[in-house]
Amino acid sequence: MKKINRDSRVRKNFHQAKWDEPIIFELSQKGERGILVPKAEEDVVGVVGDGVSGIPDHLKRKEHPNLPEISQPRVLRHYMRLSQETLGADVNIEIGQGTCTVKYSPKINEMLAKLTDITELHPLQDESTVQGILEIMYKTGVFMNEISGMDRFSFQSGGGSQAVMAMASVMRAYHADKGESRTRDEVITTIYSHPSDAAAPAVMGYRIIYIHPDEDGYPDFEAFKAAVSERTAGFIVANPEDTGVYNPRVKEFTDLIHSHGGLCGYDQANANGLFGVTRAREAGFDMCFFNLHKSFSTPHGCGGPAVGAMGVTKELEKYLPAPLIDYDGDKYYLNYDICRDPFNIGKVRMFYGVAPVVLKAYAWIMALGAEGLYEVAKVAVLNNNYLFRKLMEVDCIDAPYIKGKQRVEQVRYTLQKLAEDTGITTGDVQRRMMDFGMHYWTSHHPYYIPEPMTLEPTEAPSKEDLDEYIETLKYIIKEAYESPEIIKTAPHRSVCHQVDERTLDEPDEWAISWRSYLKKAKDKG
Amino acid sequence: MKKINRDSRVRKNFHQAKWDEPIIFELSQKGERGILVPKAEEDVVGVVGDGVSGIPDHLKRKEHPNLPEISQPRVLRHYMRLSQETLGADVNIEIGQGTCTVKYSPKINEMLAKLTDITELHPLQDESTVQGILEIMYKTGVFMNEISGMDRFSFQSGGGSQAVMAMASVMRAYHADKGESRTRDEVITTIYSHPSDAAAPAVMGYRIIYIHPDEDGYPDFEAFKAAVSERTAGFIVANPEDTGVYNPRVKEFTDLIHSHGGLCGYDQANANGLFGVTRAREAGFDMCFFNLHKSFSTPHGCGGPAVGAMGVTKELEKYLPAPLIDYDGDKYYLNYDICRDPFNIGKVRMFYGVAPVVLKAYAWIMALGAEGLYEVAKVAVLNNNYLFRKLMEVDCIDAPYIKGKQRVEQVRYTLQKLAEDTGITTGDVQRRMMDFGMHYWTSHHPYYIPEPMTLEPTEAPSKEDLDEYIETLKYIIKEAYESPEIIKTAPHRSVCHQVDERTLDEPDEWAISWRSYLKKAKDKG
Amino acid sequence: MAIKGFKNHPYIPNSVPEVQKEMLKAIGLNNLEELHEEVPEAIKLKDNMKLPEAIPSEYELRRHVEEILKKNINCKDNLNFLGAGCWQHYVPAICDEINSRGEFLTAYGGEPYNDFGRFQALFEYESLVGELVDMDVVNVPTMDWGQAAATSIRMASRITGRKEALVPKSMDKDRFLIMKNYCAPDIQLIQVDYEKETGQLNLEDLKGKISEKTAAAYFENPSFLGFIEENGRQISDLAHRFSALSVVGVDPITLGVLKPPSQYGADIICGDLQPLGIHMNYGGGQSGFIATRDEEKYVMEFPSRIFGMAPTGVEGEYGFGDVAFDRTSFGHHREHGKEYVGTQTALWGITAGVYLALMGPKGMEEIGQTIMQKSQYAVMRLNQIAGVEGSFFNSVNFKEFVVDFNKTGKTVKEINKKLLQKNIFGGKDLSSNFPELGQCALYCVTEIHLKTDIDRLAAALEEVLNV
Amino acid sequence: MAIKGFKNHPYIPNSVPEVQKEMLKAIGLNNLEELHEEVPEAIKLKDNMKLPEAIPSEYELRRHVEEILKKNINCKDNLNFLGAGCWQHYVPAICDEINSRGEFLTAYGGEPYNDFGRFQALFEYESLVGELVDMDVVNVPTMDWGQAAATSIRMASRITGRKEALVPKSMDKDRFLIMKNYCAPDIQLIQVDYEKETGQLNLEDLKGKISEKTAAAYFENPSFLGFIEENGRQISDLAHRFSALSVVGVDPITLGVLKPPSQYGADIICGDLQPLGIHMNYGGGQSGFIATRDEEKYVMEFPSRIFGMAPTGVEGEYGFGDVAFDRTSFGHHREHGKEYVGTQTALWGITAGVYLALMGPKGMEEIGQTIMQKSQYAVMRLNQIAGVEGSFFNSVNFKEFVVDFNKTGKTVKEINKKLLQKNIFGGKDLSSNFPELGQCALYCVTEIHLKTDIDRLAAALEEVLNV
Ligand SMILES: Cc1ncc(COP(=O)(O)O)c(C=O)c1O
Ligand SMILES: Cc1ncc(COP(=O)(O)O)c(C=O)c1O
Repeated sequence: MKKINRDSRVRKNFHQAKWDEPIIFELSQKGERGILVPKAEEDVVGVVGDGVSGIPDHLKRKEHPNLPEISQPRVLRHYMRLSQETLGADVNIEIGQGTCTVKYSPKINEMLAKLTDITELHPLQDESTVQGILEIMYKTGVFMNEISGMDRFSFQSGGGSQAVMAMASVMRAYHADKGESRTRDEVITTIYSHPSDAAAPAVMGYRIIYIHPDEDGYPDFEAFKAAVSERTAGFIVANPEDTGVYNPRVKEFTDLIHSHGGLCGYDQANANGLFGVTRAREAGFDMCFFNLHKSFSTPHGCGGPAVGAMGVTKELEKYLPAPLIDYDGDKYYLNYDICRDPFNIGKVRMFYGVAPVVLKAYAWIMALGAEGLYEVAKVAVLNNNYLFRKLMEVDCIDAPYIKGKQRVEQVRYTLQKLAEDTGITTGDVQRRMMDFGMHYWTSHHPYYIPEPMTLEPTEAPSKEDLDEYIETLKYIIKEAYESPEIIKTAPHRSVCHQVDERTLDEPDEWAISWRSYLKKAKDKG
Repeated sequence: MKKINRDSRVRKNFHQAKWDEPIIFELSQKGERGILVPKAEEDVVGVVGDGVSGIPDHLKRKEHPNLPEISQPRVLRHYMRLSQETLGADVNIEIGQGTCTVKYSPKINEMLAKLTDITELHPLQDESTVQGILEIMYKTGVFMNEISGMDRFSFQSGGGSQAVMAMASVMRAYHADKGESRTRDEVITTIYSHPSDAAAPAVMGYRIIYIHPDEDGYPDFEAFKAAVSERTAGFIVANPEDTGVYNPRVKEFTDLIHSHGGLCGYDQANANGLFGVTRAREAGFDMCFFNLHKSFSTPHGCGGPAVGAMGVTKELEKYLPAPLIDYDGDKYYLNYDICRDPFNIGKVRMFYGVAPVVLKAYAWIMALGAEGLYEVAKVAVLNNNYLFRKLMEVDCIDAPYIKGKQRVEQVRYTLQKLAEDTGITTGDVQRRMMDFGMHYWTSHHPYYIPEPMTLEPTEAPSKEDLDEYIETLKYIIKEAYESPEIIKTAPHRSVCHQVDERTLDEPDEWAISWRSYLKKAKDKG
Repeated sequence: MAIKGFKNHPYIPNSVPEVQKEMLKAIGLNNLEELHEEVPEAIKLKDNMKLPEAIPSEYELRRHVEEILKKNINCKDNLNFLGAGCWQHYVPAICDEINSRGEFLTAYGGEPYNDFGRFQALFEYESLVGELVDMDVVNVPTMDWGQAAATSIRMASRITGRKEALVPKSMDKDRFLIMKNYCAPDIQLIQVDYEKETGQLNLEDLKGKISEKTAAAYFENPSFLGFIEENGRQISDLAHRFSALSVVGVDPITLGVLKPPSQYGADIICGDLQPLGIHMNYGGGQSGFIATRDEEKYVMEFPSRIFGMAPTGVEGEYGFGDVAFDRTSFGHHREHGKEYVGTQTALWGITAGVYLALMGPKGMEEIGQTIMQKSQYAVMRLNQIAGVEGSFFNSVNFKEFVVDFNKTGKTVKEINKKLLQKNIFGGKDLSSNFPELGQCALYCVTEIHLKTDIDRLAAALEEVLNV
Repeated sequence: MAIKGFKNHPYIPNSVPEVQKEMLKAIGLNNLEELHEEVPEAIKLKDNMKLPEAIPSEYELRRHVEEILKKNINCKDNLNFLGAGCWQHYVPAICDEINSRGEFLTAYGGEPYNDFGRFQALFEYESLVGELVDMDVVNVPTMDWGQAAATSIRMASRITGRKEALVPKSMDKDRFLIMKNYCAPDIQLIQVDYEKETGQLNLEDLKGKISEKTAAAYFENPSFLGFIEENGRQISDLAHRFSALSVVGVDPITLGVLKPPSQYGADIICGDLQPLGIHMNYGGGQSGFIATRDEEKYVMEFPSRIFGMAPTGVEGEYGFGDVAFDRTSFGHHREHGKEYVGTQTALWGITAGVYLALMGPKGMEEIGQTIMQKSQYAVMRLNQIAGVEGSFFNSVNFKEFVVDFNKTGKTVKEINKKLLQKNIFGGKDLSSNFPELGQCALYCVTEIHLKTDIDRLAAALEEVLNV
């Protein structure tokens, strides 16, 4: 048998599973059942009757909800197929969802989180019956303290954005405690911090002041100085920002805020490249949060469940949402003491946060230890800069700001030249990347960097993976110059072709549910 | 938004996931690790040293086995991708693997079989510690007795073919016990029984005599009469056979065998359409087996692990492989009494069979009860005959033998006319069906029925599923007349295109392992 | 350097030193330390962090974690009657199967071209919950009921331009605290009292507090205390009379037998998906949903992502995408969009969709009925115990009910402690959050409780109470 | 009719009566009974079978089964030292993840065009095991070691045209019984004695029994009794001198540290895959493999399916298929093919492939070393107990070893009973199958045993033996 030639790294023969599944309602067949539910025992029925006649007549549901009726194998088949049509991190080279820190989620951690001893715990069980999970949460908190330099962590926030919101709530409480809640109504952030760093504080009533970057891409210190005042409640910022640029003067920023009585909150969703290298405390922050579902490897679950682990200094502890988890030397317990503080912020999420996510993060940290976390940071940054250097060799790819220096964790590139040369936009490239089984993310809106492309490899891909990604990008760029039509009309090997997005913004056209689609389609038809 | 038109049932836009994965060895990167293993504790090393220096030098492995070195995420990604490239029953309409009884395997049963209380049981544990699994196995045996009319079951065989082999072993033991092992050296079967019904007894030393069908497709009774003699050790037959034809005179066959001193073994791999309708006992059999991985819903696992549950009458019990599972009114135990019989066949598989498979079958039976099993049989046969009638309306599809009567469980069709009209063979159709995400099985060799197509819907598909399968077949047949090239060159939407099968039969060319491929590819230059 | 890395780690492909050298060379660096040159020395760590030794072998790691978790005792091996915002329902195997599928589990924010299945599954979840609540619009889930309710009120506030919301005094205190924090500083939550006898919202008090300043009248059905709120129509009408919105929090598992709030005047419906096929997870299974009519004024106020269907360039193909994306904080307007959005609980949304697809209309009706029968049986059975009132309030209960221990002479705390010794988790002690009820506990009975379980509880209580 | 069906069952889509009516009409029948008109009345059942009432709700079914299974106590919650053909090794999470993937779990006999992934995964498993045993050909797995050994001997018999095989007397009795039944009636198995002191195959006895009639000399490494068989080369040479084949059974987990039998003369290697990532499953995890050189005379004698790689019509594409399919009983020759083939244990083959891919060369070496260190420690530690000999035989052990209790005055049965009270499963009692050893037990120590576990065993034994 002759050797089968497979030189190219570019996965030109890729095709995503495409099942062309109907919408689940279309699978309905009257009379089919997906699962049978327990019936009350005869003895029980004998005593209480049908159970529903007590419902006041005007509250009885008279017509069944219009749910589909589908047998069990068909429900399973449907969702199995949809899962194959989803490009999870388990199946692709996750480099293209820059700023999302999508990395490897070890399967062992999933297995642990599926144990009955966590899935079947009720949050209100007596403390004596939940010592195991409390121990995990307590210890993970202690790890977080060490990793960040903060003094106390809360896992209540169900994501990074909610953690930002919680940081803003703490700011509000802190200033109220100081009697300055009315005067301090501004929060400063930067344009390359995450939109939630602006939006969440705004919900909490703050006016947002953006700092723009200087020429090198660092937050402009002069502008910052001008912005800080007695109106400043605080500063919430990512570092590195989404550009991958690390602000080396960060301590000067936090010092300045402090000197004006404000608080500093560190958005550490991008902490992956900094583990064991530097911390929130040394950089002068009063608060920070980590996304356990990002840097700490717990899977993203299509967008949660997740945990934004928020840490604060001792001084701010009393504002944290209750309860905290404590250890009295003998047993772990839920500490509600802080509730008594009149300025405590209350709660941000029911109970104590998403416990299985904390468990997975615990297991991940234990599998790595301090040396492993440091390795994570080093390799994440190595991967990022390897990608960076290789891509910068491509003529039409550029990355604004500091040149010749390393970027931490991610880089926001620009394909402006490509667009100028060929008319192929970053959005076009995005679609085309799917034809090779890859994610590709542009950037948050608005596009401060034109035709942006944001890549964040993390420590998860191998050099081979990076090279595949790079070669694929180059391949597409070559296409852009030679046969742009194929990109303009992409994707070709995905589940669906280009979507007519116009309808999604038209109230008369959009179809948010199957029933609404049917109504509107009828109206049209 | 306008209605999106999706009239056709034919899944013309299907494409299987195609990842174009390298062979696992190609993923190797020196130094990468997939998992770390426990090391002996320092104290242990202190006492015993490196542990391996005791190995005689000539037995020490000097060079590492040439296994690939791959990080954990990459191993996972590889196998996740391969799984997507596999058309399991969970993701497709399983009609086309006729005679395999591929049906729905309930997920609840998988979850039960994954419980530590079964996965982490050692087969040699003290009986007092395994009362649960013994109870399951015992009770499942009792169910099998009721379903078949036999008196005692053994779950030791790891599949149907091994159960045939075990039946042949029992025949041998029985005749040896009667002092007739030398004179009885023939086993009779039929051409439409499974090849293993011939091959396994042949391994046990029997000469095989085939009965061919009469005009109606029933095993020819006259030929049978001529075949039965004092040389007959036994008769092993499926009923219905792979044609779906049920032999209504089966009792006359078994009576005749008995009158000549032979034994009758019922291959009940096709029992699905007969549950609660008729049984091995009433049909006069001395032995039978069920495939738990087929009729009893346990998943096929790419071809096992599985269980061929073999049942025998009281008289033959003592020949069964030991141990049997018994209940003394207080506890369940492994009964080795039969071992003492000098003619006992010994063992066919280690320990007691694949316990998790028995557990899944138990759960399946309990979810259905007698009424459910009867419904399974009725619906399986209803589905089969619905398919049968609809396909017989197609001009170029025929099914030899009895007309106008029902077929049980499956039908072997012929596409001979299609081949004559268009040159499209059943093998061509097979490949083309994959372009619509479907299995399609021709038949075992040799093709007694020309251009065969064997379909067995079981109770698992819905009417809608059957209609999709039918319409897809019709669509391909239409293509055969209109554009046969597309079929000849199929598949087009599978992971790979037509394989050059020639190399697989050439000792100089075949590549049974990666290393052997590399050697041969090098030899070729 | 004092700081060491962990080489050749299975999770980190490029932790192989030789590969690192090669890559460093490619980017013109000499060593890994140079990668962080931008971080000033002053704020750099000088030593490895103080974390426990790594447990690198998967076996030992597993054993380590399992040994900790074994210190828990769970609701499966024990008999649980706790509810109060997190409920023990049966989770069909397929729900777990689907949400464990690696593709769903590890997907995140891809485009519809990457994550088509994620978009379709979430669109279907929206549609299924839409049918359950009889509304046309449902969001990609938010954090939990509390967050959903808070956002519903913020939406109402934006729609009406008003800054007050009425909420029931009988609601869960923690949920109230979430809403309060989220609505601060600008929206004021005003509590409305309940009827002493029935627990129903006190309509007189409501009338006294509702006004032209009211953005929303928020109530729950069933109420936190378990009974069916019967005056939904009156409350909604009253709200509408003041041009306020009617916002109703609902437990979706009731909706096979109970009318959806949309049918008694609700403008916005919110609630928790956890009962629909999601394990309790020590409180990690919560997932909030919000539903409205398909009217621009509502849709444009959602902060959440909302997935919609759309045509593609190919006839017969379904496509999906974000509806009115620009209203979110991910859109061009950032903090001028609606509140904020981020990672929330999408996987639970998909799971709830799977659950509803399995259950169908019949399943939802039957489960509602079974639960009501079993909880009524429990109430009656507990009533038979001297000194115990099975239900404090004179209202129809769904799955939860307030058991009155006032006449037993024992505190709920004492009773629960004794029950625990019998491997029973008694109902939530209400004495601190509802001092007016004295020694009462909120019990929860669902389809997972067999009659024998309820009888076992009753027998245990009889023993504990010495009756 | 007295027989009733179960309508609207979730597993049976067409159990809906209305659909059935429609379908019956389409095929011209009036009722479901007519479907079985071919079955004569005389052999038809007249009543529903006598089976327990169905438990149709998934919750109750789950609870029912779990309650039965709870009567088991397992090797995870207890401390297990049983091996003897089924071994407790650590199963990496990814092995379970992959073999639980619905696509693999429920695939069966599709063509390479349908089940490409199944073909590739099994081809890779063959290739990986091939590297481990240093052979070019490995089959799609058969049932278990016993079946693999039996088939190996039948292969040898066909290749040599001879009808005798030599097997070690020290081998597992059950495995021997499998081989005996499978080789009957035509092939005779002749047992070769072992050295009393060392357990090693008695070469003198072997020489006495080997002859021109010998098809194969079969031996095992490690032996059933756990020690390393040191004379493999001599045995193979002797076999070859008589033109017989050397067939070696091997535990694959040893092969990171031990030489593969191909390197000391084996012509056919067989063994069990269960140690490679497969749970014990109460003995359901067994899976046999057979390996040979890539020579036509060997390949053509395999009864199993063998997957091979092949080119496709498209440049750069891998394809797969059955190698020399027609030699199997599925081919044209049916019973004139090689033995028979059928459903066996393919999923375990895939799993073993995943395991080896994860472990790599280093992992296999390390695990071999760890196991040897720990089992040696156990032998030494048990040696310290008065009256106990850690190892009966004077040979190097791998993971198993024969503990000699003869001097304790107690039977293994008594000892194991007492150990069980301490939640320890003692080694397999050898007294009935190896009466010549008196009161000895076969203990198994692997990487899952921590030092503390071994110390706990020793302490327990000390207590049990009152020393
Ligand atoms: C820098 C940064 N901050 C905040 C967030 C928001 O976190 P979440 O998505 O968990 O709400 C992200 C998410 O990608 C982020 O990258
Ligand atoms: C009728 C019949 N008999 C025997 C068998 C063999 O069973 P197994 O594949 O479990 O070896 C089959 C398998 O399809 C079959 O259909």
